[in-house]
Amino acid sequence: MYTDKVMDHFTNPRNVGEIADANGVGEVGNASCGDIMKIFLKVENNIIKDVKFKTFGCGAAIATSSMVTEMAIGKTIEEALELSNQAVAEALDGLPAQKMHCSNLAADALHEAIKNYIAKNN
Amino acid sequence: MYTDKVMDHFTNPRNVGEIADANGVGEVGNASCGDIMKIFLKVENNIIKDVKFKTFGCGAAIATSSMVTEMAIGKTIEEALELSNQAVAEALDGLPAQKMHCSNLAADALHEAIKNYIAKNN
Amino acid sequence: MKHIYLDYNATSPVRPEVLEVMLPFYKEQFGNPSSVHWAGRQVSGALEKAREQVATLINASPAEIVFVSCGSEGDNMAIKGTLSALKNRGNHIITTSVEHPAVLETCAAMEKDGYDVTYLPVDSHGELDLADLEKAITAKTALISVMWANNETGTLFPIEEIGRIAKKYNIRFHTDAVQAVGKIPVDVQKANVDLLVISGHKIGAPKGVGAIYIRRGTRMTQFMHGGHQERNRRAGTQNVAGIAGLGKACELAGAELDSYSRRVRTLRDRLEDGIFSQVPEIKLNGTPFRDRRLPNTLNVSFAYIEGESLLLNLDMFGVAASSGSACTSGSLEPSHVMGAMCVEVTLAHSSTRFSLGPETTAEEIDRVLDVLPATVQRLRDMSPLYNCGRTAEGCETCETVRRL
Amino acid sequence: MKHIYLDYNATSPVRPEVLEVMLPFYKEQFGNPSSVHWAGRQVSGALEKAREQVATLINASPAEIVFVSCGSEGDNMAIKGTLSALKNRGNHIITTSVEHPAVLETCAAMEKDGYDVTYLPVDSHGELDLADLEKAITAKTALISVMWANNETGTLFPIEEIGRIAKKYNIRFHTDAVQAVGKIPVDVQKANVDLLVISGHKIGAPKGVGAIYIRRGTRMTQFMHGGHQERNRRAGTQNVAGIAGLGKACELAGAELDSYSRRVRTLRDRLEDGIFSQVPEIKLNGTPFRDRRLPNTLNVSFAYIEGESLLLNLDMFGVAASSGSACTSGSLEPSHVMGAMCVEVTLAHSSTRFSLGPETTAEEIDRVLDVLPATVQRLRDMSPLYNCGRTAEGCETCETVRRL
Ligand SMILES: Cc1ncc(COP(=O)(O)O)c(C=O)c1O
Ligand SMILES: Cc1ncc(COP(=O)(O)O)c(C=O)c1O
Repeated sequence: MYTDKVMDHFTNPRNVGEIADANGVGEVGNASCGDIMKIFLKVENNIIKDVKFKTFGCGAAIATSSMVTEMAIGKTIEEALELSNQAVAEALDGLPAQKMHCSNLAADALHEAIKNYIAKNN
Repeated sequence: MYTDKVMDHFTNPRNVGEIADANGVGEVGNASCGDIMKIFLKVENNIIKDVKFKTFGCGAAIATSSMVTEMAIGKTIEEALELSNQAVAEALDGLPAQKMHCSNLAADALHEAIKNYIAKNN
Repeated sequence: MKHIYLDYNATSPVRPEVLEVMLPFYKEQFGNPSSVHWAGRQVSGALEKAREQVATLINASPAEIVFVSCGSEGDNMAIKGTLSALKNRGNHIITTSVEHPAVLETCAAMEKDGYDVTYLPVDSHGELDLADLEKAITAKTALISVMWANNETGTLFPIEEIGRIAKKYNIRFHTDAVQAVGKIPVDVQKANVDLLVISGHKIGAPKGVGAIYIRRGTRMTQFMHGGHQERNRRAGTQNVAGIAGLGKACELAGAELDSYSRRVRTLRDRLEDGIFSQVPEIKLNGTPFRDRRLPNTLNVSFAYIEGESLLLNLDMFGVAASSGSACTSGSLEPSHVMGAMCVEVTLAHSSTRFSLGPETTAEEIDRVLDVLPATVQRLRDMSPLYNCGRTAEGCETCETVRRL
Repeated sequence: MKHIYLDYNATSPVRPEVLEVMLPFYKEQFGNPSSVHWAGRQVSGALEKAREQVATLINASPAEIVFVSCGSEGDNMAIKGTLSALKNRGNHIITTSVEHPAVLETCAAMEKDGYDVTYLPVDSHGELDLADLEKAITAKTALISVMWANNETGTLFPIEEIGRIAKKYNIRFHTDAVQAVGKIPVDVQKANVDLLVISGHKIGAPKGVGAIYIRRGTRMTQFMHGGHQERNRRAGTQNVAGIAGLGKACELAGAELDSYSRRVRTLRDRLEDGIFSQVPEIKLNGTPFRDRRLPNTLNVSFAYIEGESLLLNLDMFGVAASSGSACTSGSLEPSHVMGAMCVEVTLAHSSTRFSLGPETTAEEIDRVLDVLPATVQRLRDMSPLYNCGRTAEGCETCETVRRL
């Protein structure tokens, strides 16, 4: 069902956890769908220095969360805002069709976190 | 499907043929059902001295024809008229349910032949 | 005694290559394909492989193949699923009078539910007049259902032409291809069919598995309701081993189609020619044009004798064939296919089908030709219909029987 | 890695004794049971033997058993066949809200056709209130359909009492006994059921075969139209090998029922007690009264984590279980069974079913108890719902989640 890359990120998720002094936090999804993703950011000089996530959800939800943190780190917030759910899925060599809809929200969570950072810092 | 006795009578039917100087002949069945049985009798002093049959029909039709000739031979015509299709089936250790209806007419053919004998000789 | 199996249209043995493919799914790979864990993952690939193998044989895409439990289920699903989905389109079905009961009885059930069914006649060869088909079409025709090859006679229907007509009038077209697939080339694109049914056990796969081709975009009401299997098109845990076997059987059939059909046709012709040269007073049932018949099928009526008794006599020599006699059909009437071809009723009762398969040999055919003439004669000598001009009673009593 | 299969309610491996019984029907004994010749005769006895074996297990007569292709087909046939035959009796069905989709989706299809369906509620243990059932009965009620045992929770329904109620009101009673047969005693006479459905692959027979018990004299419209197989009750060439396997599996289940249920119950209790003593913040789904639950089934929700991710983590240790999470159900909603029991939605997503089988060992259970607590903790540490009182954002964002 899942690609090797998905299984790799699912079994060894990168950047799990919280950032105590995060300056941006975003959350998407809801419990009734069975997927909640929360992203914590540490932005310095417009650059994402650190990202962490916490996710309640299926294998795809956890793998996309992990992947989006890897993709975001080191990017400017403008670059990070360009990252799409589709790009995350592609970086994982694809997701099963039925997962594209509701478990592929990690980029949305990242964008929420960035918006939260912008709102707090303006 | 068929009992050993049916198969025995079907594969080695007794008394097949015609009697050139038969004094009673009976036929039952019709082609559209796929069963026609014809019985030839030689009656002497009210006793069935010889019986022969010709049958167009399935395994059950041939076996019951053969069996009825064996059962009839040596009987008085009154005794032979008591022979029922059911008794023939039982003598064969039974017939498949779907054969009881249309292939189990040999006793009827015998009765027709006896009636024909009676009609001719009265 | 050596067994000679000439009843491949009834069913076929599972091919050893097919059984080999099936066995792991009864052992280590026993998972439910819907499961997410190792046991499910071990088998879900097998379904997709089989889907591809079936699709390839009939020139379809894998996503257009749905696995079912038998040919009959496929026919029920095609007809009921179409009529229910196209309720607003119309309530008229066109089929033929020589379909398999899986189609005919389903149509009869639809009639009880208020549908109109046209049962197209066939000629004495069992062939269809396409003009009849076109005349039967009305604005309310929702479905045309015509078999690809008749199971009793092997007569082929002009599926490509029917497909063209169906397309012209924009009517959905279903074909019961249970007897055609694996025996002759079947191409759903060329034939423009929307629905096509396959049964595993006719082509070396096991009993209890079949497939239906559903052209992409074809709207169907579900026949088997329940879980999400087969992309919501057929509920029920899939028969994984059977499906894998069906896939393999289709792969083999595709690879061997040319050699199979040449070989089996040669043997069938040898049998046909042999019987016709050695046994008098017989009648061929189905089309005499051998190119318009399945290469493996021969149906003959032996006048004056009844089919079941002939079968049982042949059986004593180990020869397995089948008959259109009432006695073997489970009803009181002889075969409806013989009836539709206007075969006289005693001849219908005596109709005998020999259907050959990939394992049939020339020795087997010659053995049949050895035993058949005497067997027929033995039964004729027992028959009140034979030579009845010379019986004591004369022929008056046989009035229901017309002669050849 | 050693595989630990705890998903017997999803499917079971074919038992070696069953496979042994099946194999000849893929090889020499390949005939069609409807054929009159040697090939047919070789197999028709096998069908009757299997019919007897199945009948014996549930205290029925062989003539009351009809073979079908799966449990779903049995449920479709029972419901559609009854409603169509009893059209004049009424248009109302009573069922429960926790049935398998094979029943629920069939009922939903009937609703589209104008039937009224009452879906009885269950309490938080998944149990039925018989007063609700009696209240739901109307003069138009044609069918009561209640499963014997729930597949997700193992909760048993009071089938004998329901049978008495059905009898009192003279209403036909169908039970989906797919999860009950072979696991607990099932007696169609005691329970007064008219229709009962069995699926082979849940009890060590292969996928693709099932049976329906039809009480003598029960009028049914055919579901699968076509040939005369199964005494005109189910068309389609019979899956001889599968049927023979189902018969053998029923025979084995009958012989081993006592020892099986004692053994599996001990192991299930060991798992249940172990999990509850080692993992905090969990919830049992289904009835806590273990005598009112299948002896092999345990369903637990692990708060804060989603079911599929738990399954996949267990899978890494070779442990196969299943979940009521949306992600494994093929839909966007978590299990309707959890919903009907008013299980809070995140807990429904985290519901996890362990279902044991005859091959399950104490070592396997202990291994699961070894790996489960840490696996749950690992996922909880990853979950934004866990300990969220201490997260940066606080709990306001989790308002859809109610705690245990
Ligand atoms: C209670 C219940 N009913 C019906 C079914 C359907 O059985 P099958 O998959 O054989 O169609 C199942 C199994 O999935 C079940 O657990
Ligand atoms: C033409 C045709 N259609 C349908 C069927 C039904 O197939 P099955 O027995 O697999 O249901 C058969 C075989 O009996 C057949 O010959």
